[in-house]
Amino acid sequence: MKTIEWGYLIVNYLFLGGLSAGLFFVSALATFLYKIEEPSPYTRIARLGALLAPWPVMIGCGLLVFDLGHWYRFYKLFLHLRLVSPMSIGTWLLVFFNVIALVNCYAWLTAAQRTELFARIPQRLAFLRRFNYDIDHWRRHLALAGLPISVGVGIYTGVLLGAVQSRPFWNTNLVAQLFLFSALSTGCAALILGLARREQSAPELKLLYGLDICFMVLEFFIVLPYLIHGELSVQAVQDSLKLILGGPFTVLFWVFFLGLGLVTPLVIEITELVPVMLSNREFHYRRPIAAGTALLILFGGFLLRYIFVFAGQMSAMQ
Amino acid sequence: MAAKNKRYALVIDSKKCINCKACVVACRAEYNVPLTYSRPWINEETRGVWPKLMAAFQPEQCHHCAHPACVRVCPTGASYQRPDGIVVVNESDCVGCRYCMIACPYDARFFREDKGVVEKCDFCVKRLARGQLPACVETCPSKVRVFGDLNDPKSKMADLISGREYRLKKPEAGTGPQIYYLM
Amino acid sequence: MSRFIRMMFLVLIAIAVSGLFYATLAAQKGSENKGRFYFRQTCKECHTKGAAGGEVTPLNKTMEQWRAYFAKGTHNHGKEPLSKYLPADQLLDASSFLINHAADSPQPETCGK
Amino acid sequence: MDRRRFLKFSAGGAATAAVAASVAYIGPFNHAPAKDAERLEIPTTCEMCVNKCSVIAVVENGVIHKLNPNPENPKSRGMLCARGNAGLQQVYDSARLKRPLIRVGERGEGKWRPASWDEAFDLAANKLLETKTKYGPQGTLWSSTESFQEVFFQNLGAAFGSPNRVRHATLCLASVNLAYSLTFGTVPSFDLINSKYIIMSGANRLESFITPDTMDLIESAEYRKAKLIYLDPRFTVTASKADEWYPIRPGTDLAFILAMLNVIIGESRYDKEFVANYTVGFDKLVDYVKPFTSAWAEQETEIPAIDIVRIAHEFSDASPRAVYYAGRRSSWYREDFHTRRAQAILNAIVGSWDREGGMVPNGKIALGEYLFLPWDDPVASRVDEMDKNFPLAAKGDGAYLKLRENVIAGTPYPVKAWMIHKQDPLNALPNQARTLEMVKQMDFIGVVDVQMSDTAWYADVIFPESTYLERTDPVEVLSGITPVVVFRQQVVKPAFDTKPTLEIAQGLAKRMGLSQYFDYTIDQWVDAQVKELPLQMPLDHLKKHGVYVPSDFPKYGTTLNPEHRFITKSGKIELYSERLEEAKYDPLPVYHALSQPPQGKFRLILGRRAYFTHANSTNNPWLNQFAPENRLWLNPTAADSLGVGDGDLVEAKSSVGSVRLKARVTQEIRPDCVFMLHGYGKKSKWQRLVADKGGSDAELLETAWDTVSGNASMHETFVSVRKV
Repeated sequence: MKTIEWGYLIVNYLFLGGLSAGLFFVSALATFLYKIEEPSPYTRIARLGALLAPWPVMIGCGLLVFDLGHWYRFYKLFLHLRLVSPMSIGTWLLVFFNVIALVNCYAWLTAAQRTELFARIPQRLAFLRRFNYDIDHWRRHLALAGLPISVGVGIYTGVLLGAVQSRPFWNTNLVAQLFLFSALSTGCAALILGLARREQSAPELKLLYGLDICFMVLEFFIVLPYLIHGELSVQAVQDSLKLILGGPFTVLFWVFFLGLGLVTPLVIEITELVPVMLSNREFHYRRPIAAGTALLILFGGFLLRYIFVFAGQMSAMQ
Repeated sequence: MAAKNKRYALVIDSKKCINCKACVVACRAEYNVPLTYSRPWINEETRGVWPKLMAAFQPEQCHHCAHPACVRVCPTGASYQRPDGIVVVNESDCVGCRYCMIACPYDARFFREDKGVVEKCDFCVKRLARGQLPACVETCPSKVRVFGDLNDPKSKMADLISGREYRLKKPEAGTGPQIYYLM
Repeated sequence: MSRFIRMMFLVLIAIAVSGLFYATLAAQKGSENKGRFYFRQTCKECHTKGAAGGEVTPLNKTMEQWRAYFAKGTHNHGKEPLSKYLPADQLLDASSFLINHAADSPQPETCGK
Repeated sequence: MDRRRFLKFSAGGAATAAVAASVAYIGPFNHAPAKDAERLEIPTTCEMCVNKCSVIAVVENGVIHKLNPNPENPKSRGMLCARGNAGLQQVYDSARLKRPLIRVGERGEGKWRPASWDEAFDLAANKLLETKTKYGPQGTLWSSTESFQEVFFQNLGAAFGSPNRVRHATLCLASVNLAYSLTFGTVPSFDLINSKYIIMSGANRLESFITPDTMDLIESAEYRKAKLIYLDPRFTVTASKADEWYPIRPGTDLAFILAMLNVIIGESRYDKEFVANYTVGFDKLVDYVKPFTSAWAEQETEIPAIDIVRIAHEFSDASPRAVYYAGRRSSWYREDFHTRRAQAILNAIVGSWDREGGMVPNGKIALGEYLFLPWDDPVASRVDEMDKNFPLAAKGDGAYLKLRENVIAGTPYPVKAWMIHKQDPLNALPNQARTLEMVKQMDFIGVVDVQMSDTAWYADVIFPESTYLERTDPVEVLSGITPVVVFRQQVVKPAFDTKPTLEIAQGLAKRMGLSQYFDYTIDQWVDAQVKELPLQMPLDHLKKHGVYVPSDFPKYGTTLNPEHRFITKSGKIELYSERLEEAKYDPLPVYHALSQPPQGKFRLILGRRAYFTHANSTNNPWLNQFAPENRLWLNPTAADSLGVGDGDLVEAKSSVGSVRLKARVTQEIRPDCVFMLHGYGKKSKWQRLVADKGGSDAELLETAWDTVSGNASMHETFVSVRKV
């Protein structure tokens, strides 16, 4: 009995998981680049990324749990570690990632924010206030520890699908890479969105544009071989690609994901950044364009998950 | 019960299948499966233009693969393979993530909303323990299904597999299916 | 007048005779249904496989042979009268059972019986 | 629905009672593995169709968990079909009858009130006695369909003094039975497992009805390489498995057989020794078949002449391991009897009689009998005037359609009360409108059944029978080349307030002063039946094994000595029948070309799928799912001409009625025929899965019967089809 088992909950989870991974990754990068003493553009990127990183993935995990047969059985996932099961690995990855992301988030709080946070703790739980430590100096270590895990989470969402032999649409390592770079670019996008609020984020955005362009170019050059390789692969894979080459997902894939979600923002960012770099003029950005671009990227990232989750389940060996 | 060096499998002689559905109902009775699902099912195919017609019926169920994808992807080990090759689901460990259903090349698994777990053919392990044949095998009027131990050279199954041509379904999925369809 | 009476008389006789005739006819047909019971109850005592009399079923004789048998009305190769075993009315029933199920009797088979 | 849950809320008491009860009842004879005491395996006999397969009921905590086949039965072997497996739904489906019901609304309105058994018995008994005083005992009609306890119902009617007892035969195999009886003096079985060449006309044995014959046929066709020639206007499962399938023009099978006779006799390919020793009338046959050339037959049947000749050759070459299968099939046409006779004659002249792979007279097992002095014969003659209309047919069965017409007409005398035992005339008889008229003119209708059939829906009082898993039945012989004795023993206590037929008969008998014919228990009856079996403890054996298998079968050639007397007029196999001649019928099979459907009309042909037994298991949830509604099969060419697409709602209309159902446009049927499954478009709302779903063929079929046997002819109806 052929059925679509994984739906919007999973789509959203894959998207949010990737988003967090991206946020953490970029923030970690920034953390290495800035110097403790002088305030620099990187600080704000690192801080914003660190503060945002934990939440999407935690919501995603919530969705994941509610997608289970009985949500309260989720704990059984933690009674086993099965290295052959992507989902089992993923579960543990997510645990570590969540912990580090949270701690890292805390580490990036300013003293003022910390005091305010602990002030909120009700009297009954006063003892918690003892934990009001300053762990700013952990930031680099946390970034170092978290970086591989965030990459892992980013890749894992793709591996989860790619590891299924019986769904030709998924069953290629390219899916993992694709999801990773899509994740990273959505992370960037989220930060661009966050920083574009302020007038004077030019240096940050310059950096983020740069990163984002790299990610999206890579993403683009994974989509391409994915299609070419698929067409050169066995019949089952070719058939499965028909889903986006004339099948129900064609428009969604070409127009909305590839067109609006990837190429358009890529082009915009290049036209915004490249001239500046060539003639080292001062970088100016237009907030609406920056925000719009970011939104397109997020939209594209979501669509990518949507298309792969549904089309993948429809594909089958003949 | 799962004795060593046993390897249970199923031979299906589709030519004899008359699509009578006895297997489907027998299984429903044995496991009280809700009407919306079925562990075994029969693929029907009719072709041709009057009066040149053909019809073929092919029973199918879990293939109890040698390298079951469902077992590999299961995050909790609820899906596991017994030493005798039978792939079973331990309901108490199943969290209902349905990853196994997506991984199964044969769509032989289904999700029971009422129980919140995934279910499938288990070759009637309870009946085997009692020395009975699986319900579908026992009840079949035209004896399409032959159940047995691949490692037993004296079994009827051995005769059929060594004596007749057979094919496996979707071997390219790499799961090593163990239902042998006689040609 | 007397002629008329004579005629009436003849008519009456005719009616009486025919009545008698029909009566005998009616008497000829007993109840198969009951006959079967008497046959099983009485005759089958000895007339079964291995028993003294040897097996007897309606199929042993044709309708004609059975009619003749009962007309003769003797048992055990003429040694004794049939009436020794069955009173007249029961004998009649038994005979109609045996005749109607004789070897050449029309008795089509039916479903599920 | 979930059996266990269902029991919890609707029969919790019964269930728990059943634990104790069934254990106590069956205890000594259970041969379940000792490990868990709550699990019993009780051998019994299936009743989902008439075939009497042996099953083992697995009972856990007084609830039937599963029905398994009983391999000890050499006929059904390890086989249980879909129906057999779905049997426990008869017990646990909430749609079953649970207590006596008395009608409160109008007939067919479906308004009922639960009643006590006493109330129901009193009501029925009074009505029957009223009818008796008004119209005499012949004013009551007793109709029933084959089942192990049918005998008690029939006896009640007989004891009541009514000559009008009608069985299902004339809706079933009457024409076959009569044709073979008049030819061989008996109805033989076909040794399919050993046959080398099998010809079937429409007897769709791989799809319509799963019995030992089905198992044998698939085995010999697929493994023993027997050749299967299949004639059917529809592409059925059997057609798909046959070596050769001919979509013969409906109603021309006799032409095909006559041409085969022509070839086989003309080329003297028949078994001369056999014909000489065992048959009469061959000389007459020789001259008679001369005109029926294969060329002529091709015109009639649309089967190429060369194929007819070849098949005749192959058939005679393969004989005596060659049979023209008589079929499990109701009759199709007014001349059906002659078609069956021709089959019998064809089989006879090639000597396929009482030899391996041929026709073999059924083995006999003598059962004992509970003896009691029976009732007086009924005074009146039958209302269907069998002697006048069907002098050669089996009197006891009656002729259902003729009977219906006479009852409606009130000739020769009125019949005003109708007792019905597990039969659904409303769906079983052609022309439902007429059957409803018959229903209307009845003063009283009582129904014994396990479910609310359409007929029950129109009854005045309903007696709910305990299902076959809840009662012990008389012992029966599953006849055949290898006959076996089968026993149906109670598996669980009745889940509801139901009774077996014997107790229902007793309840009525008591109130009608007929108790002397019913003063025994089922156990006494069974004891009397089995005491003559060559076993130490026959009853214990049957309770433990469910079957008794005599060692001395199969026997071949018991009739093959020239002294042997066949139960026919001449004592020989009657190719030419004097009896038919005396009764003013054609003594040899005469072919009358059928009228073919006029332009724009189609011949309605019927058939079965083995999920369903006639009209009465389409409401079984486990079976219904395989065909939730019936559709009208239309060949694409026909469909195009009508502008009908697959799945469109269409109206099929005959001279007697019309039904609406979805069309199934398919290559699998002749362009001049339409087909629909039986048992849908029910009137009874309690048949919730099929009530007003699809259409009932009974509403379309026109009244027609076989001239010799009185068997209903099911393929004599033309219908027009239009999109709605």
